[in-house]
Amino acid sequence: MTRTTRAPQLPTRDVPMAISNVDIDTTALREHLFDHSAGALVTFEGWVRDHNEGREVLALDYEVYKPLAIAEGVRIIAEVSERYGVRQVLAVHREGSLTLGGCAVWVGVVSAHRDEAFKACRDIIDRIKVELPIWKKEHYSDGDSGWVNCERCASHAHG
Amino acid sequence: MTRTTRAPQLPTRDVPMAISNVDIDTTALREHLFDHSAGALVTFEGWVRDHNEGREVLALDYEVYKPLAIAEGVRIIAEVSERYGVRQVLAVHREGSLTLGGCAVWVGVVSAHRDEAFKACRDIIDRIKVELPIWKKEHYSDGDSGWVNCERCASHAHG
Amino acid sequence: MKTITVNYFALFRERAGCDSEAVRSDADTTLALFLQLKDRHGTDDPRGHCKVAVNDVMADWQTPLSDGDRVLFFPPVAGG
Amino acid sequence: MKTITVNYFALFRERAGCDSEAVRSDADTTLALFLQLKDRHGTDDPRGHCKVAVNDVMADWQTPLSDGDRVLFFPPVAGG
Repeated sequence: MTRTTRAPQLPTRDVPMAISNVDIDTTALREHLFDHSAGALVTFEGWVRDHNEGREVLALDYEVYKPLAIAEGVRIIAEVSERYGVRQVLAVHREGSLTLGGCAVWVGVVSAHRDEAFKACRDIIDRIKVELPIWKKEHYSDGDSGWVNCERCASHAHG
Repeated sequence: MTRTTRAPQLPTRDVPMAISNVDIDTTALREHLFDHSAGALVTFEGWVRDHNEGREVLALDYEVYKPLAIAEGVRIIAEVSERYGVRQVLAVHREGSLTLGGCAVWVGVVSAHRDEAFKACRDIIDRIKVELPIWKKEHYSDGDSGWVNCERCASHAHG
Repeated sequence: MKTITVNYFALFRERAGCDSEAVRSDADTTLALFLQLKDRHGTDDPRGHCKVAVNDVMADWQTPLSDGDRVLFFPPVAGG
Repeated sequence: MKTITVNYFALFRERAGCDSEAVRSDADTTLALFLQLKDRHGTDDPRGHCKVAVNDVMADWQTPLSDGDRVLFFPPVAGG
């Protein structure tokens, strides 16, 4: 990279999307959302699962382009928060190596009532998965590995 | 009550609905759902909010008829789990006195993919709120108090 | 005449001044018993917003009563 | 001719063998530059599944290029 970035490891009210290279502290994140005017908290966590598309998965590597992952995450959270009128959102995505059961992504939404918290949380994780510059390499039990969703990138041999 | 009941304070895989008279330990509940074949965790929490229907709320009392609250909760969780094919659900509802910000109810759902976890979590909390024998008395800043949803029970004076 | 144990909850418990009482009644159904006890729980008609259980099983307002039953009258619930 | 800094990510980075390189190019658009560099990232057509950013702002495959731009080629993303 030609630019040095100081990406925060914890999301804040001002910058509610963070990229973390260490385990996500879900207990601390939940406490950061405490709010006496909120009646509902909905959280989503994505975990490293032992299988994907019929193959046995042992571990994952996440590569993240932090400046744009954070900027796009902040934009998504702002858009969804305004749409549903929720009180606050925080989100964290991991980078680096994770093993089975590891928490890859956490999204928490607080609002007055539950309906908007469920809808906003769902929209935010749906968009994080397809809009942020984040790539996932799966390591399989047979020793193989591969970048997820890259089957349409013709191999170099055919280029 | 004419029958003595031993209601568990923590939900289990066999009895996934619990009624607790102490603070809900959301960190421990989350860890009880760890599962290497699950890719998604969705949780809902209901918190004591500082206002309801235009009145300033200071505290709540929950009255619970435990034998049926647990039985109905277990039935709801079984029905919804089967419908969506989720891997596990745990749920806890408080009884007794809560102050502002207190966690009144927690529902956690793990599944292979996020879609069914979101849908199951939403269905379960929707049904817990209307099907379980649980009553909420709100204490207001003006010194008044009242049972929520009981406006249709004609007052004793008119009986 | 049957002997029925009646359990009151929440608002009903506060109005009745007790959480349980034994009553002698000829009521054939949960609804008939509820209406006979109007001065205790203070509600004219439970249908549509109140629930009832008999012997710890959810019932409805047509459920028949037997001697020795335990009937639970639930005012409108409000969990969560 | 323009001098463009190109950043590769994930599969593209592995194929190119580097995460960044300076290239001299007459490409007018991000798409033209991508196609010129096919031997580096190994992909025939990026449209519909790859993304591009210019100077840390999300762009598209018609975005024009200027001398000194930094272009980021993103293979299909997979967050979460």
